[in-house]
Amino acid sequence: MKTWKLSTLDALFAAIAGKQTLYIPADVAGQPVFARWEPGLAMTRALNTGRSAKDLFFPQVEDLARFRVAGKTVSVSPAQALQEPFVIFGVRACDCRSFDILDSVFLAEPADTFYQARREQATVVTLACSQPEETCFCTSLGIDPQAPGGDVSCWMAEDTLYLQANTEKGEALLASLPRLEDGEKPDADSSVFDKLPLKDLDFSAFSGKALMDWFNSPVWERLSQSCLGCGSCTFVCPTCQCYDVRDFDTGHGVQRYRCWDSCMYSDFTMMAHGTNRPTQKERFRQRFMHKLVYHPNNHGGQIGCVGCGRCLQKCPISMNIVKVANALKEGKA
Amino acid sequence: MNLTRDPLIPMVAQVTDIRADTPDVKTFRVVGLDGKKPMEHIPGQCAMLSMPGVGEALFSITSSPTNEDYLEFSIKKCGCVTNWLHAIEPGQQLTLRGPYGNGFPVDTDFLGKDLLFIAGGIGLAPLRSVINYVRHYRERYGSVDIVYGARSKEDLVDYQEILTQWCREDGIHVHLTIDNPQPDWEGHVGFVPNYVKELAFDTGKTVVMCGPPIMIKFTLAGLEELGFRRDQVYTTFELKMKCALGKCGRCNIGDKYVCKDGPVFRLDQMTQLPDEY
Amino acid sequence: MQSRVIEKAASLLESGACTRVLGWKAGAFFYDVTPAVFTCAQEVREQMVFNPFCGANLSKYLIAESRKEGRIAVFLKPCDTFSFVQLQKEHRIARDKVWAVGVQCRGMCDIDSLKELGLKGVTAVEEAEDDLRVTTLYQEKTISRKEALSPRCHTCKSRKLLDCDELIGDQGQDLPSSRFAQVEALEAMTPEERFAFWRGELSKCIRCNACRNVCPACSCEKCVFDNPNSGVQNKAAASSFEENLFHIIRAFHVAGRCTDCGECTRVCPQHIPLHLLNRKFIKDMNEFYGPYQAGGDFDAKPPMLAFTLDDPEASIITNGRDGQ
Amino acid sequence: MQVNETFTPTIVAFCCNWCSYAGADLSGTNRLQYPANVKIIRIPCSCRLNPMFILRAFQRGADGVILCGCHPGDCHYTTGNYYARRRMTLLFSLLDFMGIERERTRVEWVSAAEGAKFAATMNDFTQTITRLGPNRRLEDLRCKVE
Repeated sequence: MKTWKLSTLDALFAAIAGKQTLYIPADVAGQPVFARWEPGLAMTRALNTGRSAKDLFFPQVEDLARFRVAGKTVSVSPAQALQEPFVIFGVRACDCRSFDILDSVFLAEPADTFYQARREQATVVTLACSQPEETCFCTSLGIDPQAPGGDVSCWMAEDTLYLQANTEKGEALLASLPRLEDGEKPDADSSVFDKLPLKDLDFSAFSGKALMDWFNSPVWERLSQSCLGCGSCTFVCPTCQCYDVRDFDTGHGVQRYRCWDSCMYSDFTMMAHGTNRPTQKERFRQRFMHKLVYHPNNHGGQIGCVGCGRCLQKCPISMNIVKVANALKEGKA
Repeated sequence: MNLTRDPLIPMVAQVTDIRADTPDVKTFRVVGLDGKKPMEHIPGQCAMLSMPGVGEALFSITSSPTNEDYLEFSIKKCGCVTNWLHAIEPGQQLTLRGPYGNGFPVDTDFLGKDLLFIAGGIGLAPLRSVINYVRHYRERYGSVDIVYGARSKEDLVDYQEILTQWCREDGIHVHLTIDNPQPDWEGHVGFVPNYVKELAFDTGKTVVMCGPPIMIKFTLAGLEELGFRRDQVYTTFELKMKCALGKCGRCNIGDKYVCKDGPVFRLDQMTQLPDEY
Repeated sequence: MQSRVIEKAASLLESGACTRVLGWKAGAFFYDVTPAVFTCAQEVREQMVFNPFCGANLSKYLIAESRKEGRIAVFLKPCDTFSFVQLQKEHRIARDKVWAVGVQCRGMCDIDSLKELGLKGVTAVEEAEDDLRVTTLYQEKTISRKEALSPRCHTCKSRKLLDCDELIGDQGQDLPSSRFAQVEALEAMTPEERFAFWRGELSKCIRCNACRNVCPACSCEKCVFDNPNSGVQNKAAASSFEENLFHIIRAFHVAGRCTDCGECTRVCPQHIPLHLLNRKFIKDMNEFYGPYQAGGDFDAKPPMLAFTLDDPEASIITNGRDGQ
Repeated sequence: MQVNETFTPTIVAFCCNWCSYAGADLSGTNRLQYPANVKIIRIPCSCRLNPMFILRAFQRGADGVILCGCHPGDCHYTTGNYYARRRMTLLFSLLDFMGIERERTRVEWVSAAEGAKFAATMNDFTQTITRLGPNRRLEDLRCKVE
């Protein structure tokens, strides 16, 4: 295990950024977000970013290809996948787990090469939590916020940053940094995690029962009735991966891009003859069935949620996966 | 690092021939820019056709894999992309990617079986690929019955091919029906589900069905009345898709993605899935 | 207040005066209350809450709810009643299907205001007169209710309860408000500063559409931004232009109908002060065409549906700069 | 402010069919000069101008947008231009509030008989926009030709 003085954290960032692009969680226009580090940019004091770390692997908007159309002919020039290595510092354990969930979708055959390239170029440096928010429930999904994983795990204690490489990529990053000293981190106090109000959520029930029982639960009607049908929960969610592919006519060609989409939107499944999820109830059910039942069914029981608590904080009407999971298990809303 | 072309990036292809089948269905013949067939496929698989700036949409490949020169797509005019397709002329280039989906089990489960094809309207498009494949390898399969219905005689897709080829082959029984009586129509009049019941097929047959959801629902009920089991019935679905790779997240019926796990499903699989289609 | 609201709701259901009640349902925490429709009195007594965090404006739900069978009772705070009246003016709510209970308001609290005060991990809040006793994972602290107010409540324009069938608390009155101060401060900046301010704010937008979907004035059956034939259907903020376009048009489409309830800013997950765009329109309309409060009454003609022969020309726009 | 000698702005002029569109014709038949980079879009009435059109024009490369309609009181449809006047006043005020140069947008009332006024207005507006420089604050980088 290596150490670095927290008082000179800026110098550590400068050393990393001297070799490759570095992203850290910082306040930009008052909002904590993963931002490209430049001299003077300080880490946010917020526990986590408002938007999740998925932005760096699956950006909200991304060009896929450009087309030229002339008369009856069409030509394609594909966009280039990212080829520059980068480091993302300060990822919390929940967001780090979300990469596994995104991987299981995007890296499944046939792999998404844009996503894959970013994953291969990235070195993920995680940061252990010591002061969780009340909305945190990663522990009930089997995540240890004090052992966050990634290529390098970091802990902050007193005036020291402790770094532990977990992978070859992590070793290489640490080896490239000057003045790292050896040290052992002190045992962290984990008592606050025992006080978390949502720590005892149990998601195991969802893989134990038939899909149709959950689907036909009477609670959906009531749970979805106040849903506004906005996309806040899906866009701040670190595991939501649905996207749309759209064309933009620039006037001198056509740009095909993909952008985040939300299953909460009325046009998500709209076809020429109509939609198969006509009301908010079906759309709402799709989102939570996907997280709690469909995704685990298709990916070895892996729940599509990491307990980051963003949807608890951001939903305009305070409806969220915790309320849904509890209501489903109780069978009443 | 992996620098292969992303599966979302299409190739350019060319439409060489356009045939008007019915007032709102045209069949498009598509080849690669080298003039050859752009891809190999299994009957029932689909491909993404797109015109940059207009949109991209998924279509069943109508031609049989045994056709070595081109792909065909029978397409009904109903939305953005299809409206555009219906307005183009031969020689137009467009983009193509695929093939996608599982296709029908023509080389496994169907082998040696008596096949009953049931189609309604444009639902014949995905079945035509299977029917022509079966006709090509006639000795591998048992008897073939085809029940095909449309709103009117003019709406019967591939009517000429049906009359001049399918109807004339031994061991293939074609049963056509239209919804309402018409002066120049001497065949059966009535909806497909009722016609299937009237024909009272032998319950040993394997059923391959495609058509509007309402037809599928009623025909299935009729078949069950006749004594067919759900695991004898195959159908093919289509829902809104953007990627066709199982990633964009919208074409699922329960935990199954139509693009990746379908579009062909055996109906006993559907009993454990929601009715969201 | 909570007990009076719950009793009223339960008795309306028990007497059969209403078949449903639109109110708030308790969540895991004191502050995460969800708007909900209750159908039986027992449910109301068990689950309904009315606390200082019930900030959501329930008026918009009445568009759909008042189209259903039976009468629905709804609890409206003063600023919600402005939306209620405005929606009736637009013929969006069937008034006879609604039993409106006005609830007087001292300003609503917001969890984000607590976080601004540096309170992390808030697990419980207890209301005690003008104080809130806050329990967090790390400490217990008593703060004044005023500190916890939602920013919009600091510049409350009116505590008048409009068009209610009955009241809990007094009728209330208009308040002297400094709600245009922030707009004026921006007007006083140079165009370059204003541009930088808005670029900074709007570049945070993730196009989740929460501002649009929560807005009681955004009641179109199909929004222009959802129309694939409009040419502006963009699900993501694909460029800085798209960000600007969306927010300009969103604000413009509700100009003269926006009651300034502030829901857009409350729900923004990125904390963009969206209400400032709407408020700028309100301020301009007041200055150019005479004072008008959307939803303030049933008679006044909305400025965007009216004109006078001697309306000022666009050259009137000075935005704080002295006579250009 | 940046003065660029070589910069030729693109101006989009939305002209009411019943007045300024004819006014543009008249200025042509009278051989009055106005810059060729003024692109005229005919609309049936000044109140047909959806604010979205103005923003879209900027997106697609306009450096200035001007609306020409009938003089107040002269609307072919009686009142259209009165509504347009309110809408444009508010919209332009908001654009200004967001830091988009106030001079980039303009409303001018030009009748069918005012060919000279049309030409003068366009000359003046073009000069103003040339002085302002290219539209940067409401541009869409995707639409720039590389």
